[in-house]
Amino acid sequence: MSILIDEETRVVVQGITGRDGSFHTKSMKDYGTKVVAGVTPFKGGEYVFDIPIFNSVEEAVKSVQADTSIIFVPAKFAVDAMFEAINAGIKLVVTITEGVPVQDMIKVNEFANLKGTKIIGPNCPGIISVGKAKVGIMPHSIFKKGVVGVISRSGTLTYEIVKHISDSGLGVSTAVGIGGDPIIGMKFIDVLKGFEKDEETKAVVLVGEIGGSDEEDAADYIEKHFNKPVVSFIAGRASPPGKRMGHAGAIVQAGTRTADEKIAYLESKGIKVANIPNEIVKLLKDVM
Amino acid sequence: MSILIDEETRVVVQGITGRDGSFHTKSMKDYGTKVVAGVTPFKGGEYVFDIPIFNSVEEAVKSVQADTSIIFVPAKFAVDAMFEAINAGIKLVVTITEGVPVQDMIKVNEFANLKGTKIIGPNCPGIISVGKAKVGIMPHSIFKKGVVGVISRSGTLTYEIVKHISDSGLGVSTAVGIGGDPIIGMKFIDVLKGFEKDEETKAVVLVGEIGGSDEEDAADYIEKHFNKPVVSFIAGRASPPGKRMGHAGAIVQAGTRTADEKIAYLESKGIKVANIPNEIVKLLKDVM
Amino acid sequence: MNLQEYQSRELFKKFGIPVVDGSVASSVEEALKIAETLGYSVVVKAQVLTGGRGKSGGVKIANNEEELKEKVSKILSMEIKGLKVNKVLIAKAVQIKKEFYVGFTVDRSSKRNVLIVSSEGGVEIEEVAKNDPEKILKVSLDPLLGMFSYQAKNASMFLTPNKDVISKISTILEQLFRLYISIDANLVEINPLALLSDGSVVALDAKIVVDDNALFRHPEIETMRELTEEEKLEIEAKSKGFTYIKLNGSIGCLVNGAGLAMATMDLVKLLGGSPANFLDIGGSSNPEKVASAIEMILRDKNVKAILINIFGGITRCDDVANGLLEAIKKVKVEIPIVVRLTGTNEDIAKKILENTPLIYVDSMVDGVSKVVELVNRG
Amino acid sequence: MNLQEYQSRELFKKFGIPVVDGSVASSVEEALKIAETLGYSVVVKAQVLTGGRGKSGGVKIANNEEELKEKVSKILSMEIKGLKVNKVLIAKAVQIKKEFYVGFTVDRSSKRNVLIVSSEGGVEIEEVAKNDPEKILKVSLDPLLGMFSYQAKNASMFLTPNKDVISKISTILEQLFRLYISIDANLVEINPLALLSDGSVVALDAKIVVDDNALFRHPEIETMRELTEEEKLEIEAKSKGFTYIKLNGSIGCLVNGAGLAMATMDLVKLLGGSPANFLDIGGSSNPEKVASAIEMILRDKNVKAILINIFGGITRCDDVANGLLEAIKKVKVEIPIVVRLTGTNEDIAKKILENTPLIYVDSMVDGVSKVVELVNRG
Repeated sequence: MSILIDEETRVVVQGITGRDGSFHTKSMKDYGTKVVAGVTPFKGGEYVFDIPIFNSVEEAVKSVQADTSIIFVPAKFAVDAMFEAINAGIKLVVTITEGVPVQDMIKVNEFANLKGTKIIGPNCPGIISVGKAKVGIMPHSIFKKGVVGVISRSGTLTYEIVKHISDSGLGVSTAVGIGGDPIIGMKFIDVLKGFEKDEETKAVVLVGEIGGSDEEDAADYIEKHFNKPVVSFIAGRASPPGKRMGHAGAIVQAGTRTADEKIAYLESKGIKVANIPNEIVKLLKDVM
Repeated sequence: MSILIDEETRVVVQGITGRDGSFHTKSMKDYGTKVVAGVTPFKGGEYVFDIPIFNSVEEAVKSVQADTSIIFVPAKFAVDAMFEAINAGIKLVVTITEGVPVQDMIKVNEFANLKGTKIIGPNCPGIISVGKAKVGIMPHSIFKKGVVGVISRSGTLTYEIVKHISDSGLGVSTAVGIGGDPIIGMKFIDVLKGFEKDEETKAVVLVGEIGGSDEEDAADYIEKHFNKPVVSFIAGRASPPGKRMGHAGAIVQAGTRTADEKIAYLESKGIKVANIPNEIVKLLKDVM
Repeated sequence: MNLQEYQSRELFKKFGIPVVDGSVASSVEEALKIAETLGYSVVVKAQVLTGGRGKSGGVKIANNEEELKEKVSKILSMEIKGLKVNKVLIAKAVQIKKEFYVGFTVDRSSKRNVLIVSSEGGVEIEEVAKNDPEKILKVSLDPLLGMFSYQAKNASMFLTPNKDVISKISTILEQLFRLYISIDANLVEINPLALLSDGSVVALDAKIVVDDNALFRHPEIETMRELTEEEKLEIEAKSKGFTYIKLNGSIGCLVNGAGLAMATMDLVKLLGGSPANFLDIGGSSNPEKVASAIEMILRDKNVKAILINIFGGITRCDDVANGLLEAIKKVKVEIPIVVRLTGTNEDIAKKILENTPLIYVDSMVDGVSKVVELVNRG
Repeated sequence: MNLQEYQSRELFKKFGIPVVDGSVASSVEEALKIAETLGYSVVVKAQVLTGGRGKSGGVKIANNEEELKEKVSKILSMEIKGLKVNKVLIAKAVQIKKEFYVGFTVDRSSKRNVLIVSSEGGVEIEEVAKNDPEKILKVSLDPLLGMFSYQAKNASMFLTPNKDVISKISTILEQLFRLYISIDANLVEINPLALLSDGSVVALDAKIVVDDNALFRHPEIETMRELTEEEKLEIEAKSKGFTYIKLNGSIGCLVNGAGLAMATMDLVKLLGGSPANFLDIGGSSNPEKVASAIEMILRDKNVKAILINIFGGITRCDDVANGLLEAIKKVKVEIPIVVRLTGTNEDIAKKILENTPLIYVDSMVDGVSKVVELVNRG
């Protein structure tokens, strides 16, 4: 078992012929992911890495039963790509693209909800179910198979933390990069619900940062409903308020907590928070 | 049993202080309908016929558990009134108002669908569940309790037909005026599904007219899925094509059937169609 | 409300949809001026709200001034399907490589807007639907979110394999949908949408039907109305609170409710008469409104008798009867009027009308029989 | 992107939201001209993108020319929270009867837009939320259909019992929401929205934040940008493909990924140093981009050492190392640079950097420790 994706997941890559799209398609395929289709308008009928290209997601679903999509198209077209995937009946859409307007994501999320599609991202590294499948852009060599579930708002910071977890021997079950934007698809809580049921996952690391209150919402949820140990790292303690720190969603605004306040909140709910990324391993060993 | 409404239905009247609203509120109340609330902005706290008025539907739902709404507000505001009712959790909305724009109804219908609200109308006389409740504007004295379910796109034509059914002794179980607009909430088929399960209803009269193909869709449905006898009357045989005959939806357009063609289609599916309104009684007796 | 082609063209331009250069003219002089700026050859198109203008001789090519004079004066003196031609569109003639059909309309069954495209342009879409259904693509649009760009792109790919043309049609579809929604249309149609020999894609015709119920929020569209004589009557009736549509028979009908009004006309026809009009007097029937309605029916000199069919419902019949008496005092009526009244206090109503010229009947069938008999007896 | 008050006012006007008469001035002369047409008294408001302008002395009333000259010249020479005042808004002074707060913003938790109104206007809404939460109404808006009219009406009824004022506020809310959506805002706020003694309701302040990610479809908003010195750096960085935010410390940071960049800064601070900047070099790190980034870090004269923290991921570390070497050839660097590189071919990278001035470390903690030590040692 694993969450969101596994060996059976049938992936369609939207924007497969672009620079990033083709590069990561190869990497996903090398990892063993079943990439069954690509979509690029006007290129229907062609092939990349022996993967058939279609003009539309609908055709990809009909012809090769794609059920999961990963989106690499530029920000201007990413929203339309998500709507297309949802309407075509795709069950899980992972949007790597950065720079998607917030108002568009408000609509996409509601529409996806109504149609029963799960959205990961945008502006995220995707998902890796270690040893089974990768629908994302993470360097998979650092992911050693293990028992720790990871949920994160960022990319490289997650790799940094995952490397320590892998090196420690604990290893990772599934890692989900939910994205650094203010409005994203699945949030910490949504992914936690998956880890709760996932027998492979014995503990969870929650990698958060400044901006919004998703970490606090997750902490409330964990206190009441989540039965596996959780530890955390929160980035942004040295970031000045009122400034967006790279991620569109990473900003301390009036009415939201600073990193220190977030950390205090999490700890008040019994979640240990690491001061330094590599401390995560020690905290994990303490609670497991 | 009856369909859509009964003695337990708790009605809120949107636009209760208007001329039509207050007149028909009295009539519904006289009939025994549980009219539990009215809504007119700025008049919250007042009373009409001992019925409390609220500023919003939400308050009416919270304070007196209204579950069904009837809308009398002018066309410009009727759409907002429907959205308000749907968002407040009203389960059945009956819109009497005529003149609601089509594009608005396309949105209202989808929204109602998503939220699980049923819509009747607009531009309709409403519903009467004979002897139990009236959520509409029909002259209830002509409705004698009986076994015939009536579904109709028009008002007075229905009364004409109902009078014959009442006089014949067959009587009416529930009559539903679904409205004369091109885009309406519940259609023939949706109401038929209710009559199928209603033990009080032994036969159904379908009063249709030119415009669209709802009657044909209903005939297809009846042939395959409906197990009670159905007879029909179709208005508009003398109406020239291309002209809207009063109802916004009553128009023979390129690609839709004339009244004669509709009648032929219904009869091909085994549904007898009366030539004259009072023939309905004979046809009913033939099939029952 | 239907817009004239030249009006629809203006809306197209406003929304960035390419049309051929041209302008509307009401006289030969105006037409000559327009053609001068355009250069010959030009197309002369009768501006009337009906299909089949070409077949009726309402569309002609003029290659020079002489031809233009002749053709414009001829078309401006025509009637097409009973409609007088008051205006012609003068447009630059173009070299057509391929014709498509594109349009948006309301699909009543699915309760959604639909995009319809066809690779068979320039002919009626219903014909194509009947004969070559595989040449039509119907795309159902989301009720809340409208058309997605990928839908416009996929529909365009259905029409042609040419990437450049696809991108042009795609853009036109997005603009046309924006227009469709922003004016509350029930139909917008480009037939044909033409690929020209220079590679451009332009709308060679333009059809728009706007939702009458939504005109209150589009006053700018309301002002475009060009009324025929019949439509003037319809508008006058609306302003007085009832609905009137002129037909060609001899029996004037005054009914409450659109369904019952249609059914009354049907019965008139069934029993051998012919209805002179559709008239729905609406909910309340005060004497003044009834008088206006009777007056309008009487303007039609073909009318030989009037049938009044009121299912009073909640209204009291004695009130209606009194209203009728008052009404016929205001309007001098020299033809028979048959009255059927059902509702509360029918009996009193019957008595009120007893010693009047109004002929009282008890049922709809009786009323129709009576009025047909009166007219056929002559 | 934050708009200045005077810019937001222009958008308000365009969408029919009433504002007090007034105009923006960059000099005393301009201010005098504006005040002349308005008539005294006028309010002088510093145009800087920060809250608390009033408390900082950036908002003053002038009752005559003398006072205006004095106050404008004073405010134009001010700095408020480190921001230079270049422009002042001169607006007609008004008689306020009551102040409200109204605004639309994105609620991240519910993933919806929300309407927020408060009967407590003129103070920060977060203060009201803390002290008088019952004076705030938050209305969640439908993600697909937006705000319904009844929601605007109900929110207005929350603010006041006066029917006339309710209807005015309702209209303003509908217009403000239309503005909010049509410019892809993340926040629009009127604080205070004032009921004046003449019964009118006007926006006395205007705050708008537009979604940077949506600016590609609002070029007209993009042109309104008035950059501070710091923002100019940020924009320059963006144009070169990386994200830079200046801070006040002495350790320059160059990191790939926003989360790791923040975490690096955090660690610098934790271990006793202070970061001079946030810098996310992004996905690909070609030598040119790395050189520009180092060059930008070095423009800050407070910087005493640089820490490069790259978690290469799929990128090959030897490539990055070679890039770094090339980069420091282009930019002359006289301060220590500590480099941490993780990813494929780390070992080769280590060798490449062995005999260079770059100090190679094996981990993020080592790197931060090293750079803090170097700086603190002086």
